[in-house]
Amino acid sequence: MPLSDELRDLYQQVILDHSRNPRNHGELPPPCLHAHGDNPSCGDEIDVWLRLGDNGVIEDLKFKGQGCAISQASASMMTQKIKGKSKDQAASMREDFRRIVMGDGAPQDEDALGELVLLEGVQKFPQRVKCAMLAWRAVEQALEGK
Amino acid sequence: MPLSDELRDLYQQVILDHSRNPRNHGELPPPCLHAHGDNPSCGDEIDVWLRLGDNGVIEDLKFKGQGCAISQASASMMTQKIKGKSKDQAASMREDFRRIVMGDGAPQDEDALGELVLLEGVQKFPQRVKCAMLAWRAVEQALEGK
Amino acid sequence: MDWHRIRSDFPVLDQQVHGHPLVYLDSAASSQKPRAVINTLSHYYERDNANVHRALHELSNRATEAFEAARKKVARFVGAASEDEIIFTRGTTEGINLVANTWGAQNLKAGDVILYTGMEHHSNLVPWQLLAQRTGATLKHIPVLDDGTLDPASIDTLLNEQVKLFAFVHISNSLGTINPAKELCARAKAVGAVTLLDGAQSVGHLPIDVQDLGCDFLVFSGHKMCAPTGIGGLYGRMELLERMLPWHGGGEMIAEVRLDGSTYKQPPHRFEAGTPDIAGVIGLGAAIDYLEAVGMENIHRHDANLSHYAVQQMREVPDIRILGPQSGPRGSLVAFHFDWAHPHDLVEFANSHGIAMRGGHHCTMPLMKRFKVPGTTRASFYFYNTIDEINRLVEVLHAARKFFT
Amino acid sequence: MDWHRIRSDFPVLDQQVHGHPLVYLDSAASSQKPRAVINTLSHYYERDNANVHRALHELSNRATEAFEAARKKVARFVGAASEDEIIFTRGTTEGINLVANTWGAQNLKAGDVILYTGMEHHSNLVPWQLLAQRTGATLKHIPVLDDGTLDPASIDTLLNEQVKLFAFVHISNSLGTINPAKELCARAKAVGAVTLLDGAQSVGHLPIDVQDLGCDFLVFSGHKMCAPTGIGGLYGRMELLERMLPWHGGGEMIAEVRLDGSTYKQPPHRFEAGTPDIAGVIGLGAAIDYLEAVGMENIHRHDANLSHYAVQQMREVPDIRILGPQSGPRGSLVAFHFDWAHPHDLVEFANSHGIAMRGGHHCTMPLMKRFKVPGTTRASFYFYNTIDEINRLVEVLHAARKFFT
Ligand SMILES: Cc1ncc(COP(=O)(O)O)c(C=O)c1O
Ligand SMILES: Cc1ncc(COP(=O)(O)O)c(C=O)c1O
Repeated sequence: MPLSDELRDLYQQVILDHSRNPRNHGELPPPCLHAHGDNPSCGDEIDVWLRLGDNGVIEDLKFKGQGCAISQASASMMTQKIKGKSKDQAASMREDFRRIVMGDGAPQDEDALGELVLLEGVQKFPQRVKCAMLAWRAVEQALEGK
Repeated sequence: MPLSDELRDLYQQVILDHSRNPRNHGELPPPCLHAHGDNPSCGDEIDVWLRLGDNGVIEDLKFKGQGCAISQASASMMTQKIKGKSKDQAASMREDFRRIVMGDGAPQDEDALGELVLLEGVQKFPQRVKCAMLAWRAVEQALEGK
Repeated sequence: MDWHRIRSDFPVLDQQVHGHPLVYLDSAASSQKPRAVINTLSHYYERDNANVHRALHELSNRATEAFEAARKKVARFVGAASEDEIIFTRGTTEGINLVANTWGAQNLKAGDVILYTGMEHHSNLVPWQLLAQRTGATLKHIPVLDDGTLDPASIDTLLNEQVKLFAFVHISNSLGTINPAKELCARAKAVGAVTLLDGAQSVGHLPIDVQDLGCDFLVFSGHKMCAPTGIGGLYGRMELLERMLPWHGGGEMIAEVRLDGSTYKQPPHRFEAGTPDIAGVIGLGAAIDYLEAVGMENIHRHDANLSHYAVQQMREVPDIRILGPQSGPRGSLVAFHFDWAHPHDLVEFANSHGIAMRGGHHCTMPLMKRFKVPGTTRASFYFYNTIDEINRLVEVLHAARKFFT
Repeated sequence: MDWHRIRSDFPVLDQQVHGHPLVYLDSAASSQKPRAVINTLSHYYERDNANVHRALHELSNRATEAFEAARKKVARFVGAASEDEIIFTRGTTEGINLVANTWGAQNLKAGDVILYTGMEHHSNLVPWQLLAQRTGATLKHIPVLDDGTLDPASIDTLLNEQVKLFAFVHISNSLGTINPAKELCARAKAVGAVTLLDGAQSVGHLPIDVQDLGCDFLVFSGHKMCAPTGIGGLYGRMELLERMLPWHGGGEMIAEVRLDGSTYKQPPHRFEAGTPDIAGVIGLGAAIDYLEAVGMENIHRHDANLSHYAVQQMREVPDIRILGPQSGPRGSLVAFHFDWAHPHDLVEFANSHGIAMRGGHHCTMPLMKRFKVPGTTRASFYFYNTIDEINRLVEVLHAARKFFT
């Protein structure tokens, strides 16, 4: 059965692999920052735990969640990329990532996103943007209390 | 301005005359039977007062009301016709009158209705049937407690 | 403006009634619909129909997108700060009941005053009466003067710190009076009262800006502004909406449901339980597109011209008593009374000449009592009506007078 | 029956999605509409549109007549004793909320039991939860067995004299289970409980006779039975309706309004405040005409064939877990779960092959918890679906499995 290009782009092997075998899966022991995120409209849920160093650097983070391949893969890939980054760096990566999945302008530093860029297939599926952003919003909430 | 035949039939001079100068208008002093009728959907209202003789004959009746020409004329003409009639006669006149205004079969005793027959123009205006029947329903209620 | 071209957008107007061209003068009860709105409904059902939210298939995506786009249109149309302040309802009546049963039930207690006016539609009376029974709140009303305006002295004394809610009509559907909504909202705010503006006769007739008007709630009916039947809107200031408990329970308004209890979504979804009237909402969006293309300022001006002309001409009919303001601005309707004919007889007479009007109490019984009339006959206009039609109305009123007297 | 001709009555089905013919398998969420219904709406707006009741002009007479004729059709369609037992609502959700806020608020007190089941839609849970909070009534539920049926032992113990209301779904929208409504109503009656039957998935799918079923209330949604969005019905036994206080206040539901209080009309008008969804009601009537022309027995048989065939075929897909009855009668839907793909990914995959399905909790979160799934994917059928479409679905499920594992 022929598959559309859009679908292949959305579910690339790397993405499916992350969703099947999520990295940094689990909880951090307290004390740490924690936030819960959900998309009530589709039922995706995520919890992130996050330890911040004195220097404002994300020393460690883990997540647990349930939801579609996009939300879980995005979470897994994100944890790999923002570990070791500062709060500010994480914020600008979030903005760059948002631009990529929404097709809303060029990212400032595409390289920093690494394989997260593969999620740009989401552009063609506007209903899935909130899946891709779920983990990112939870991290923002944990860091900024938003 | 040309008037349609239906409209002329509905508002015949006799009918307009009864509505302008209602006969048997007013109240009877107690003791007597009384009923209030209304059409909530159009706001027509009527009160009838009615004195029944020992022989079951309607010795006297009066009414007060407000509403359209059809409801008031029907009330006025009715009071003239059922005064002196027995409960049962009044009931069969009501049924005959209903047939005439609804165009629902021939009346049993058309003559008894006299000029009430002029209200047959209502047939062409189904929304006005309840106007024509208002006073009759009130009398029924007063007599039968319905 | 080419009003004749615009009129031709309304297929229903092109018909004969009892051998006469239809003259539709009952838009205050319900407006007619332009072809654009009718076609939007057909198109939706023929191409995109599906349930909204929580689905990922193509039709559902399309339906959801059009549905939420309509919410944005409504927000812009009434000047809301955010589309999250717009709740879809069946119409004005449901909107008022929603506020009474949520904000009202939560915030009113015995002794608090609910203030309304003597010219309210039953929809803006009965829900508050039911609420007063439930909470022990007290009902008060601002009386109407002979000229159809609110009594300023009573406003001074009645609109005080005891008032928790002031609910009033923007344009009276029985008098045509345009109440000074901005001033009244400001005065209510000064005494700490929440305001609900009944916009059934103003939204779609005047440019509306809730932030400029300063009302806390605005309710309106789509069917009176070229949209389908069964759809309307409630605007609420977010600060109030977000503290309001839900009213209807069901799908779409919940965050999580357990067998023993539930948590709720944020506004507006908290107040939209169950499958909404999807086509109706999209049709409301199409109606707004249409009205904006004609131009709300143009519509307002045309409406005002018609009612001004109608009052002038109708005053020439002997024995007529026109209710409401005798000069100056009025809504696009004229209600009147004759001693020589009951409104229903007059409406029937007019109908046999192709003219559609409404006779009766217009859901404002207390106002009828106030003016000591059993009811009135009302001619109401919208931008598809013409001066010719008003001439025709006046002609028929003269003929009716001859016939009935 | 010429089902292919009937299918061609539905314009929406004749389109391509992502290069494939649309296969619409989401009718349990909302059904498609036949041309007859769409045309009825256009015709209404193009010829007859006007507000109903209390007017005497031609358009209003036509609209009122069509409106009340639709009430008669609904009454006949569900077997009500009188059309006065039919109240028009926005849909199932509003109907349940109406009963909860009128009959429920009047009749329930602390300690009374509201009984529902573990397979209810949020619409048949949340209104009772809100009511329980308000009245102090206790909520209990009949658990669901592994095969998707109600636990008979729990019915024996829970359906007792303490139960004032038993609200349950006729056909589960998540399992396909057809509950033995007649038997359950009889048992409820024996203990003095009032019954509310959620007919969202049964009305329009099965022949319904409320007098035979013996329910006190029945609620349903027009949009799931070929009617427009935004319209539905509540049947209530007159004996109960006539004792119920009004819910929404406004026009059309009152007998007399004074500035300090009001009296109310008889059912059904007492419960229909404000301008109703006139076109929606008339469209519902047209949908019933259409369904009756196809024949409710035919529809039921076709539905049953499709779901029987679907279950058979889908069982062949490895790793699939089909929820609900594994054999015997079921509603026209099949919900299933795979460990290797989240429902949303599966729905997205199917959509890219032209198939419209729904994935998620289907507004039955407690049931998802009960079956320990995050959600399911649901294919739901109506009489316009075909065996070919089910074959196509199965093909795509195989392909998805290959793709995601
Ligand atoms: C079983 C059941 N009950 C209630 C509902 C709610 O119906 P509506 O959203 O039309 O109010 C649905 C459909 O969504 C349903 O399937
Ligand atoms: C001023 C006013 N308020 C409220 C309403 C009620 O609107 P609806 O019947 O659409 O709910 C109307 C119209 O009937 C009205 O004119």
